[in-house]
Amino acid sequence: MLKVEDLNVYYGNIHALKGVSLEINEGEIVTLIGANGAGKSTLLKTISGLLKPKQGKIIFEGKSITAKAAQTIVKQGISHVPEGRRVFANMTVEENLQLGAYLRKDKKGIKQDMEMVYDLFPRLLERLKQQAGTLSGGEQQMLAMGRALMAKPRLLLLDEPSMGLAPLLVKTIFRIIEEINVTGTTVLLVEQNANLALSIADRAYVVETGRIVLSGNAEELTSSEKVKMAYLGGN
Amino acid sequence: MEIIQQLVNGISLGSIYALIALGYTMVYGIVKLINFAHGDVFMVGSFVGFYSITFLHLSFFPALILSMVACALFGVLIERIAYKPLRNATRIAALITAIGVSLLIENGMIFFRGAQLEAYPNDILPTNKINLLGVTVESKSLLILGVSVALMIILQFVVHKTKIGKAMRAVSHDAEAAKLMGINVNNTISATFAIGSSLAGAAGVIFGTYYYKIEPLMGVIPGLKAFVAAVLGGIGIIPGAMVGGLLLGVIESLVSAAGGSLWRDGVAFIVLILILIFMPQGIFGKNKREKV
Amino acid sequence: METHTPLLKVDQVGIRFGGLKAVADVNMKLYPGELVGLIGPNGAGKTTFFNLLTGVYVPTDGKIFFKGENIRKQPPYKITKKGISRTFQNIRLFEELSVIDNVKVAYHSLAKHSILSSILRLPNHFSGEKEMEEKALEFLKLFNLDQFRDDKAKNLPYGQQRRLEIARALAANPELLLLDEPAAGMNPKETAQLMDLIAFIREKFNLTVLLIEHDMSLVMGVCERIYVLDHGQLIAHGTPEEIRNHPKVIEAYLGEEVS
Amino acid sequence: ALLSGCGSSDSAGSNASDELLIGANLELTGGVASYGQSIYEGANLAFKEINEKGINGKKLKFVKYDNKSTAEEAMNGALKLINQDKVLAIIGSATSTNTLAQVELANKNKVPIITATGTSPEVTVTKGKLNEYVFRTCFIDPFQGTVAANFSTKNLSAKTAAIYIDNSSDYSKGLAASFKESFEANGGSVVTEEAYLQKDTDFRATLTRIKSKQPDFIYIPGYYEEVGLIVKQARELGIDVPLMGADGWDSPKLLEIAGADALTKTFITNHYSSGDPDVKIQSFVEAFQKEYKGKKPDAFAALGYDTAYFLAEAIKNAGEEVTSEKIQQALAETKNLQLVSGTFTIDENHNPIKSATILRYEKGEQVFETKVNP
Amino acid sequence: MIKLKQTKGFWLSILFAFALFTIVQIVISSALINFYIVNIIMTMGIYIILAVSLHLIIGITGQFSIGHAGFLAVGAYTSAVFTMKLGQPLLIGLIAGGLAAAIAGMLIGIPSLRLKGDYLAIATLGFGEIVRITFFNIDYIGGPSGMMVSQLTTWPWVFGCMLLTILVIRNFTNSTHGRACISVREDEIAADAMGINTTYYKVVAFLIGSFFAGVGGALWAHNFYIIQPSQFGFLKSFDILIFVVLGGLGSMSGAVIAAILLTLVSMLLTEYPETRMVIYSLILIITMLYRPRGLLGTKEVTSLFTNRRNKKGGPKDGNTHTVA
Ligand SMILES: Nc1ncnc2c1ncn2[C@@H]1O[C@H](COP(=O)(O)OP(=O)(O)OP(=O)(O)O)[C@@H](O)[C@H]1O
Ligand SMILES: Nc1ncnc2c1ncn2[C@@H]1O[C@H](COP(=O)(O)OP(=O)(O)OP(=O)(O)O)[C@@H](O)[C@H]1O
Ligand SMILES: CC(C)C[C@H](N)C(=O)O
Ligand SMILES: [Mg+2]
Ligand SMILES: [Mg+2]
Repeated sequence: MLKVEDLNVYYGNIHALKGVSLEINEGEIVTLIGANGAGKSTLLKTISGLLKPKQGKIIFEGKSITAKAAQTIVKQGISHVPEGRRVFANMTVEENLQLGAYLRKDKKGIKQDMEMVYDLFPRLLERLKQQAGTLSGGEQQMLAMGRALMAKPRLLLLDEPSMGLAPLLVKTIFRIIEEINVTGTTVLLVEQNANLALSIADRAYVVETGRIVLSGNAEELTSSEKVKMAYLGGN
Repeated sequence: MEIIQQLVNGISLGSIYALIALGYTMVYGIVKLINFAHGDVFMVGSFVGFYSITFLHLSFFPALILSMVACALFGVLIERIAYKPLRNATRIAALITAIGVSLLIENGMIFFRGAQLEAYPNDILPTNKINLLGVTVESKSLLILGVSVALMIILQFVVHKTKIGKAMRAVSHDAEAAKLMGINVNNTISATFAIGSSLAGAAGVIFGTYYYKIEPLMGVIPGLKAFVAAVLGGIGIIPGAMVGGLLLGVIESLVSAAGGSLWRDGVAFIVLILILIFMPQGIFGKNKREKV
Repeated sequence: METHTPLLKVDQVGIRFGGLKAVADVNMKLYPGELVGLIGPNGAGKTTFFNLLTGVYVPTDGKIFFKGENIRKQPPYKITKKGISRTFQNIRLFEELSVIDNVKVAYHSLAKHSILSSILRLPNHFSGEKEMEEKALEFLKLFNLDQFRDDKAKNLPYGQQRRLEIARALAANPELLLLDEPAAGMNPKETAQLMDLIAFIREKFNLTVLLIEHDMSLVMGVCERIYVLDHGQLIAHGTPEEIRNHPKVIEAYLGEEVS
Repeated sequence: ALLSGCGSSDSAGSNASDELLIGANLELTGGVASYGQSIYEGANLAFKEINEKGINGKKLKFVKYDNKSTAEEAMNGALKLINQDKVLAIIGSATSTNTLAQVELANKNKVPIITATGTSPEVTVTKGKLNEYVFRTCFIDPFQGTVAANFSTKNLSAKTAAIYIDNSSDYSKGLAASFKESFEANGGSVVTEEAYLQKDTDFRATLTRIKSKQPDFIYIPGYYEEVGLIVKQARELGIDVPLMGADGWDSPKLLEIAGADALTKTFITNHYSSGDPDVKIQSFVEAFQKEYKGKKPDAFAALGYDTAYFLAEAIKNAGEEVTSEKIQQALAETKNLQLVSGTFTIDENHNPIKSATILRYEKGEQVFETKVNP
Repeated sequence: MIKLKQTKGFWLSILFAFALFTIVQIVISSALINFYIVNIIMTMGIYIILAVSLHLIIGITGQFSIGHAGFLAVGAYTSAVFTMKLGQPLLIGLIAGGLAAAIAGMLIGIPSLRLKGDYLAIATLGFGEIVRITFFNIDYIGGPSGMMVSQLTTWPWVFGCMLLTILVIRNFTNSTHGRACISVREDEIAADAMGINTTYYKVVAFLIGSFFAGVGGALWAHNFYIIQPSQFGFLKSFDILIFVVLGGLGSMSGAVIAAILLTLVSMLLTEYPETRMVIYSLILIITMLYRPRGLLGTKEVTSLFTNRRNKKGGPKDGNTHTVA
């Protein structure tokens, strides 16, 4: 479904991604793990068009989306939930969701998807008229995900959805990720909480200083000594 | 009676401040840039209106529309050339560029047509005086107030109820996240400048018909006053600009009415500073404490 | 432990933002040398509570005693000088300053040379600056940050920035250190390293530590006592074991199957 | 670059060549540009005529500097003209304030400055002390103000007056003072004195205040840019008493701004009238119109023209070896020189003694009303 | 070692300064250049004083003040009153001008304790205008038409004040007090939490900055024969602001260089009055577009010559610590 080949990305003269290649198949949950500053967020941003690669190709469903503008990529069916939630704080929950469907014209479909989002996140329905900035961290994360779903993506990019969330919320969020996936959305998930990420993922890639150093199916990696040492802590 | 007359004077003056302030506040609200060139766009608008009335023999409303369109294009041009490359630079760099653009427009205008003033024809609008219990209200004053209020309502509607308005607000809060919604950030910002600048254009033409005299540096003081008005009302807030403008106009009139015309601007700035000290976000601004 | 006088005593403290009671009627006692956790759902008021302790916000009600003195209404810099120092949930370094200068800023209150002697470059300016430089460098070595001494803080990798923030907070010479989610954005391995670091500094500097964290492995692993906030109110308080099994905490925060 | 910039004009006094450098430091742009441009046009015409014959075999060369209607720039201009261009004399700025800014430079460097139109007495005599190197071609304000006061009491039978002053201008303040003195001496009373500042655009509030005092007459000694707006706004507010001003009103821009209707029942004191049948005046008007495509010379053009001749005469009398000092002497000694705006005899305060003209606006045209001798 | 290095640099710069002074003085007294040029050189010096003083407030302490012309005006008028009305010598005028401006600086420092960013900017701009309007209305000093002031400013005065300004502000900046100011600029809340009395340092920065602006104003007044309130409008504040930003916010040598360059540009352009301001504004815009962080960024000129301590262990590629 998504194919990334030999991607090189720079911030000024900082070489953040050094020849990254990966692949995601329809219906999968794929996770990227790696230390702080490894380049995970950079990769997601490049896929969603926020950053332009210096070199390399990104192919989505057979079509090249390399260096396309972010809004065209959204249209193609990729939604990105950025690190740190980034909800529009001075707008209501409802307006945030409407913005998610910014490019869509099918009023009926939008309405249906709205209902679908409310089903997934009943909390949001309760808070429809509340300013997004006043939501708790977990609620904001739900909103960010709901908003991304409003674009009706076939591929959802999630950047550290558990960051700063209480354990209870982390669980809820991960449950929802699985639900979303079951309803037919492919997911690329970036997580620091590697244990948890691997527990719901089909496959995983390990990123270190801008390179993919390891990949494989989730169970394999969970039991890999190297990964345990580096990312999963002592336990 | 005199006091009512003075209020009427103040409201007319204030409506013009408000009209300029609306554009100021709009641009600031979305891109957080103090667009010092806004007053000069107002000046350009005034000249476009003047030329379309004297050379193209247009009447008031067509001239107004023409000037609004011209200013919209001009505003977009300025944004694309001078501000867009600096979108990721520091705020102060953008501010200095805005000052540069302001100087360029003023002096470019002087370069091309000279510094001499021009006077709007006296008969563009019928000057009817309405006498109410000794208070003279010119029909023009009513028109100005009407146009300002109407434009404010339209603007408020556009920003809060339309799709492009939502896009603007989204961009203002987080441009990158807005991109992820499929919003074309560049176009949205251009639209903001187009709308803001067209308001300045409208203000320019109205100013010309009300005060007659126009010249290349005419935008400096009203631009500054309008900015003050926008800050008074809470910068970025559309009704705030309106209220701030009217308030400033009325304050100035009352100070002059009390015989303090030489202190008029001084009092305006003192009010500004006092309001900022006691309501740091302006009258309508929400007091946002920085969340730590 | 209950025998000594508490280092920090928080008495019915609360703050309101408009209609919202972000923190309400909180009582807390911290004794010298303790390592205490503060947990609770997002938006419970934990960070706000830190802001109250450090004077960033002035409590609308209640009293805060530090070493027996009521510090409510004191400005933050005075509170810091009295011995409470903190890190921030979102890292707040002096980005354009070098790593060593970040630490020197925290030493500022120890400076013996006045503005005038700096301007006139009197001998005591040089000796004062030299002393600060030496102290700061010593500190950086302790945190393994000396290799970065002249780099701008913003150019450090994220993990090192967190470290630097802790180092900077310690340079202000606190008796009570407040850490706000120090492990946020760290993977389990890094979190484990952080736990060691916290234990180490507590020993070394003879500190009392209050720690906000969502990572239960960290909180349960190092804290001796834990307070739980929800909707601005304390809902529980006890040892890690007690908290883990506290029904209210499970309901509001931990969720059913606690690992 | 700094040092090379000055090497070029090192030939001091420039009497080495057969060109005599004369500076012009004028309001060519900015708030009162109309004055400076008129003076320049007048002087330029005179220079052309003078250079046809030459002065003692030499020609005059004009170095012009635009002071943008500000005192700061006027000072800079004098500094540059004197030190860098090394001119022999300067035709100073149009307004009193801008000329005053150059007074100390003129005295210190001993380079004469002649203002064509700076009417404030302070220009030549500052704080009771004569400025040796400063001269003027026009009458002074105490005279102008008195003429206006007498006219308003006698011809307009005004008993009460309001004065509306441009507080940024020494000229306006001086005129107001002398008007008030004479008006009160004539038995009238000044009901209110109000003030504005240059660049103001909204005068309605103050005019409303003046209106409520119900004066018979309003004296507005300002410059055309603001006066145009004041007259217009006063009429719009329903103030229909006679309005009067001084030479500062004389600009075609006044009519454009205020419009012909608003200008009915307004009067000014001025230096001359292009409608005056005097032959000297008419031949000047003709020459001017020929040079400038039919444009009518206003009073400032006439004074600019006269200033150039005044200066040329002094240069001629200064002899072969012209220096700034000699020109100064010759200027001070000028007697009975017949020029367009009158006969020049320079008094001990460096002022010529001249008559004033009163003009009335009718359908936008200036109409000659009377001439008043000192 | 640091001390040694610093003192060495110190003596070097003193030597350089002395040389500069003497050369210019010789050129002036041997009449190689005329007074117009001398005046421009002095203007340049005054602008340097103004730029450096604003640099302390904006560049170092991060207080976005755009009312600097207000301090300039206070200094100019106060000193002119002392010399012209009270018959005091220039030195007294300079000191009085500086002190009066410093008091004004305290006053404006106070609202700055509550306001931030653009709001502070507009408040300071308003303050500058209030100062101007106040002078407009004081007849004792000539009201709007201003005050004649004798030309007393000479190159040694300008140079001395300039050197003093640079030394004081440099010494202040390169000390724990300067670092405290920078920490306020970088993050006020964190500075507070590190025990920095942010209020105090903001006021100190305003105080020192406005003192020197006042001294600059005093020199200004005695260099231009006439002072009028209209000279001190917000456009003058912008001019000074432009020096500071164009040079590179936070770089003192940048501010100095920008002041010199822009005065030169402005002088050279007087030959082309019609296009002067057009070119000036274009230069401004183009510089900002191509160097948005100013000519020098935050660096100082000296750092271009001296090799900073060797750059080993730069963090750019250094994620090595995380993964074994
Ligand atoms: N805007 C930027 N400018 C310069 N460098 C950047 C920028 N954003 C990221 N980097 C650098 O690029 C590298 C990769 O960063 P990235 O944010 O992709 O890491 P990450 O794996 O997402 O880490 P984290 O777990 O902290 O989110 C890091 O070295 C980082 O310092
Ligand atoms: N300055 C402020 N103005 C208004 N509301 C505030 C302010 N600061 C905090 N709040 C509100 O107070 C509540 C508590 O916030 P706080 O940041 O203390 O939560 P927290 O427990 O630290 O949460 P998290 O775990 O997500 O960091 C929230 O609802 C927040 O929106
Ligand atoms: C040009 C004139 C109107 C100037 C006026 N007489 C003055 O002295 O300022
Ligand atoms: Mg990331
Ligand atoms: Mg928190």
